[in-house]
Amino acid sequence: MSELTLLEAVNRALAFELDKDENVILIGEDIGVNGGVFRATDGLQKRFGAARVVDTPLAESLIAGMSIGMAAQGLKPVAEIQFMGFIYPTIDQMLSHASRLRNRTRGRLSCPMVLRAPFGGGIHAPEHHSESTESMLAHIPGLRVVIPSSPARAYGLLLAAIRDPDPVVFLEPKRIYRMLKQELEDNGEALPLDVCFTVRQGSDITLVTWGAMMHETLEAANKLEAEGIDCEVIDVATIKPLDMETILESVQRTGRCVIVHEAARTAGFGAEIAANLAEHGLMHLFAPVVRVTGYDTVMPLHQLEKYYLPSTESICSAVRKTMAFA
Amino acid sequence: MSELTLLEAVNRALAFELDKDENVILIGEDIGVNGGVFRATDGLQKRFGAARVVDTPLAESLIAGMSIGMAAQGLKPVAEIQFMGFIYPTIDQMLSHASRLRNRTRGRLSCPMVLRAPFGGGIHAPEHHSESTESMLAHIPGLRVVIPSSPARAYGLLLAAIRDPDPVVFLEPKRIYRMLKQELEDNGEALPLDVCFTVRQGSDITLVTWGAMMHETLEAANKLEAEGIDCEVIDVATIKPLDMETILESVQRTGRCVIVHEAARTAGFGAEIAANLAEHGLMHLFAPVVRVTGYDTVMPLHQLEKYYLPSTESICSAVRKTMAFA
Amino acid sequence: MLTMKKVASFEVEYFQYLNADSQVVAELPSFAQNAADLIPFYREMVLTRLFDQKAVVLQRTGRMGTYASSEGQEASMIGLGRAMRREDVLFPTYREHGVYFARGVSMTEIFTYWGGNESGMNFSRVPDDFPVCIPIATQIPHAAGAAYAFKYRKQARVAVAVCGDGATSKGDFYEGLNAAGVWNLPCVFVVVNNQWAISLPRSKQSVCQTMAQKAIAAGIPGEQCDGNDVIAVYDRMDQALRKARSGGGPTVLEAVTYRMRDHTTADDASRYRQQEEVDQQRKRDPIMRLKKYLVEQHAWSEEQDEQLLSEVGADVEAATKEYLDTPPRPPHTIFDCLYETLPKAYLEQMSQLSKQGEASHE
Amino acid sequence: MLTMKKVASFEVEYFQYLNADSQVVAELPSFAQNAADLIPFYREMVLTRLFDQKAVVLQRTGRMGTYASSEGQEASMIGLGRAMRREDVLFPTYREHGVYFARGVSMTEIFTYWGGNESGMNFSRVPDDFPVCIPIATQIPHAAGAAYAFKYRKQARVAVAVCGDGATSKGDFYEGLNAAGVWNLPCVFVVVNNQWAISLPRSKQSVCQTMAQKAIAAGIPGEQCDGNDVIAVYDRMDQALRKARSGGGPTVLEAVTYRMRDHTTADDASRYRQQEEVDQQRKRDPIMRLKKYLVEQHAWSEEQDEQLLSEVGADVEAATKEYLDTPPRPPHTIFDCLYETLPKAYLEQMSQLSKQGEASHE
Ligand SMILES: Cc1ncc(C[n+]2csc(CCOP(=O)(O)OP(=O)(O)O)c2C)c(N)n1
Ligand SMILES: Cc1ncc(C[n+]2csc(CCOP(=O)(O)OP(=O)(O)O)c2C)c(N)n1
Ligand SMILES: [Mg+2]
Ligand SMILES: [Mg+2]
Repeated sequence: MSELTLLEAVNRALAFELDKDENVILIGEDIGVNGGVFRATDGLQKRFGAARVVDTPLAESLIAGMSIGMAAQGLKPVAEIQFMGFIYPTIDQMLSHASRLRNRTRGRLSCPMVLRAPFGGGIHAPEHHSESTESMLAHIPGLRVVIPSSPARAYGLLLAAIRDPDPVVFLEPKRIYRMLKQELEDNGEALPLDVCFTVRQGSDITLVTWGAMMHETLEAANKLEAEGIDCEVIDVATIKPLDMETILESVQRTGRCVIVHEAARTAGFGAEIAANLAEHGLMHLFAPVVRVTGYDTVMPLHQLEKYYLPSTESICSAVRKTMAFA
Repeated sequence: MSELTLLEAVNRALAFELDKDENVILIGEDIGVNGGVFRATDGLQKRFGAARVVDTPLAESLIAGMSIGMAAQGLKPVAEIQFMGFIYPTIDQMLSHASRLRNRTRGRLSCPMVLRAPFGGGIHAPEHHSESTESMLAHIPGLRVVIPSSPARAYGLLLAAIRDPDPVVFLEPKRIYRMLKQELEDNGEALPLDVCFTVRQGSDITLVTWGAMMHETLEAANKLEAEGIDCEVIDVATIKPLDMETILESVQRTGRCVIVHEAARTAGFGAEIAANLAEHGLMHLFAPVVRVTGYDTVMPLHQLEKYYLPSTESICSAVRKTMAFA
Repeated sequence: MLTMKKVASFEVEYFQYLNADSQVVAELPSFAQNAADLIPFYREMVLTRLFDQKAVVLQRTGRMGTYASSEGQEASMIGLGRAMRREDVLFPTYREHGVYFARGVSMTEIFTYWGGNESGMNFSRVPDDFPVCIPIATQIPHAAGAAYAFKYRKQARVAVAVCGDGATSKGDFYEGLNAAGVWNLPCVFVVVNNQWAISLPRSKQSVCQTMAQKAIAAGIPGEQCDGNDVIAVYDRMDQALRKARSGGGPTVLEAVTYRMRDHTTADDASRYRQQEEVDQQRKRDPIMRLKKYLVEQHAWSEEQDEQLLSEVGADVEAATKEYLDTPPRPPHTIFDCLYETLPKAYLEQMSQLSKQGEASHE
Repeated sequence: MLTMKKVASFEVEYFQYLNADSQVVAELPSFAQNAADLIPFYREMVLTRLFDQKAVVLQRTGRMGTYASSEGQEASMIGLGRAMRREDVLFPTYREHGVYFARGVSMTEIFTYWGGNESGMNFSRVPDDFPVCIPIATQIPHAAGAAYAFKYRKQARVAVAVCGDGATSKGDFYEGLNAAGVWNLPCVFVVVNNQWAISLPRSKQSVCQTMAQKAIAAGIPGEQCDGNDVIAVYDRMDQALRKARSGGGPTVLEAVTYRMRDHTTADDASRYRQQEEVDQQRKRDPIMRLKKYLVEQHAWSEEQDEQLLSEVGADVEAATKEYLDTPPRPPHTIFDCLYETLPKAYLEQMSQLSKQGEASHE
């Protein structure tokens, strides 16, 4: 057991699977000698060789497209997109091919690939380095979209993603890459995909979130506890497909729900959860379902970045408002 | 006044604006001599010349990217993407540049372009020719996403889109390109963007939809009238930015809402509307907000296409269920 | 003093053996020296043409969906398909029916696909070949990826990507070539230059003199051949495949041919091209060219030809019947190959669809 | 009988006037015949370097965000920036600070941008130049679009796109070149080949011998020059711009230079490249090269040089102060340039943010 950051957990999961399965191949920009711009692949090329940890030319669409060809041949490519802001050139390949190859050939070919990308704001990075557009990917049938919120979750979910027989987009909340450490055994144990994790039990209100915002959400829950508000906190983890059962079960108990994400509000993934509550949970709701989200603006450059992101305070005030509703 | 199809209305609007404003330039694949694969640009190259109605090499990303350069120079490019299934290579340019140029330069440069694409299923086309992924675009801050549901709306909204000083994605429901005709004066009068249109007044339930599904939705409303259910029908028209006011006002009166779209359910744009109702309309709702949508599968090839698309019958049964809810 | 020095130079070569008049214009490669050995090529070219004609009829009579005819391109298709080994992998477009046939895909499978049923892409005889690819040029990087897998596993296999002249304008094409160069991958990229991309003529697609020279940007060799001369296509493919298989890296092969028909059955080419041009191109027909040569070499006769036409015609009819007799899949099967195991989240949708499907089947 | 014929051939040329030892190796173009005329070039190159050093310091001391140093690339930047006319339009990357300066953009503006405030891109002196472009190669089609506008309006203007060696691997690069060829657009595409794309060396980006030959795929001319020789860069840019301006169409110009520092302040180049390589490249330094030449030609002296350094240093300090004194924009301004007129739908969000902003300003 050792204390690992989320970044180290990613690195361990990659190493574990590279070691276990020679079909696993990492591809991406600067992932080799350089170990990735965040060092997620640090040391892996040295350990597993340049044929298995592969620096590509600068072309994201190519990275996704090649991964599909590799995966159809039974390799398990784990591709890194340097930042989610550069994932858009891959959307054509992910939507038109990765997510459809199995269906298009009626199961003859499949596409067991993982597309990893760091995402989210808060690290004072240049433009395009702070994106959160997970809901665009979550709309694509045939894909999985998985987002860890802690080192342990990163380790277990990434292993599961690599072992999954279908394409997975794995989005890593870079703001918490090095923020917290967690005791973690590097034992190759995967966590289940397609299910939410209840991170904190509570009876007054259900807070639903994923990725880096888990941090502020838990902080808010702790703060609110002092005020006598008992929050349940759910980590969605796999946003596509969505485990609505766990969320519904919780909201049926609490009667209140606040959804938190840093992506822009309109057509963000919070909408899907709220819509499900409006359809399947309506009669249990004591109060409106509130979304605490980024604004519907371009993510500003770093001087104003902090105003864009939801804060512990904005979550608290949404919860208080929801609790006060009668 | 003449009876025009939606396709003819698009053609007239393009011609009107080409004639009025020499900054307007059409670009796209096969839009010149061929007049577009659906004939939306029929006769326009002949009338306005090959410098203004421009056939491009086969590259959608280029089409979007060039449009941005043209627009920043004060031209008003109206680009055609042959089918929405081929719009994905443009997402990088639309998201990273078109939608951001004004903000990135603090208003110094702007991007008055229109990206037109036929979308939706139901014409027995090959794979990738039946897409409805409007919600992915609606998530992008700084874009407008406009969808006409009739010839008159196509004419007026397209004129408005071309005249708008910001980038607009204009999605044309190809299933109704030639299905219905409407009396229409070619007078250059635009319709307002950013507002919903109430197409049918009713007091029992609010049906919200856009594009081709308007047809089935109105058919359902008529059918249900005979059963004594009085439906209000709202055409969202501009899905981004969303005029939630009109929808909320209606649902406050009716207390019930069914949202219809043919796109896949998860993270479809219906979710955004339902989420708003869960947040701002909750206390007026007598019944769950139901979404009638395409399934969360790849749009099947044409033998099974009809099972994928919502039908008048599936809308009716959702409405009946919602009405029966107590 | 010179102001500049030359730092690189390149050439593009063109290959042709049998010209439009069926005359041998270059020393024949060994596989073609005995004319009778070309009869299997001829047979597959004829089959592809008859299939094509039938497919257009099926579409016109409402028994199949939109279809992309390959008439005129038979030499390119059969030359390249026959040169490949079974263990090589094909990454085609939507127009390469003949290549599929040469690979062992059945006519019924191809009918089924264009008839609107994905089951047609569940090939029984070439388990690794890629399905029809509609989004232009997106199959090119797939080929590079598969080739990477072959190289990684030290398999003597080649990934063959086929695309049109229009496809060469798309970034994916170039990105794939460049990657194949970087890793010296066992790939052959065939550009079937049929002079048109729907309504856009070759001249407006790019001002490059040849499509083959696009290879130069990626630092890999590119060459051009007469795509209506099946000997040239087979020979150049064979060379490129051998080279790739033995570690020599990728090649771009441009096959210059012509799209004789509308782009698809949904298109009307008379809107944008002259009949004279089409008539002119008819004289370069690959099937007539080969037949004339075979006959002149006394390797073939009119009687044999009639026999062949009726045999192949019967095969096409049998496939048609098999296709038309295939019932549509049950609606809920749109869920069953979405993921390996359908996530719980979608079970309800699937059962809803099952009910709906049964209801409308009643 | 020949089995093939040559159907196209190409050459790539390399231009250099002043070699690494400051020796004249080719007949100087007229603008460079009087050495004193090169002093303004020298001044801007020095300014760019001092700006760069200051920017790195500001970042290291927490007063600016991540920054991409351009050290070593001054000849490429200033040569190309000075060759452009004011009415031409620039489509740069994130590393072309010197080109901006040569165009009239202020140091304060560039500091402000990298300081995390979009206002820095609201250039006061070049209203049409494009802002910094982060997503690699995506600016290339913008240049083609602008060039289309120039041509359409019969303006004698040129769109100049600049990109790196890494950018040449991306489809956008190739698509833009191809389009410029198709419409014979007034474009110059400058590839600043600084040998590295973050950690990827030029040799692994593509196996093409030169980046210039990527032009061949698009059917347009491409050439290479010594990117550390400001005379060569200016001369070749000038030729390409003249040609474009007079209807002669697009050109690709590869400027061979070297990235002396880390990719950005967030990078550590010692992880992936040898110090010896960097030391070796130091000898090709463009500023030292020009200075030595000017001194040898008696057009410049050490005294003048010191004078210049202190003048320019003062300018950099003044710009630094102006930047540091610029207050951040009020938070709600993230809404005010989203659309020309903020849609009603977002008014509430904006007022919410205004309140939040005020609250945290208190
Ligand atoms: C990305 C994309 N854009 C547009 C289309 C529509 N489309 C189908 S075929 C075609 C022309 C292709 O021309 P070419 O590559 O020469 O192949 P050919 O059809 O001539 O065999 C176009 C534009 C498409 N399928 N994919
Ligand atoms: C589309 C995209 N992918 C990845 C990145 C991350 N990135 C920033 S610069 C860079 C390398 C660029 O190399 P090159 O084009 O040679 O320019 P240089 O930085 O050397 O000036 C990369 C990979 C990006 N900005 N955009
Ligand atoms: Mg073609
Ligand atoms: Mg570089």
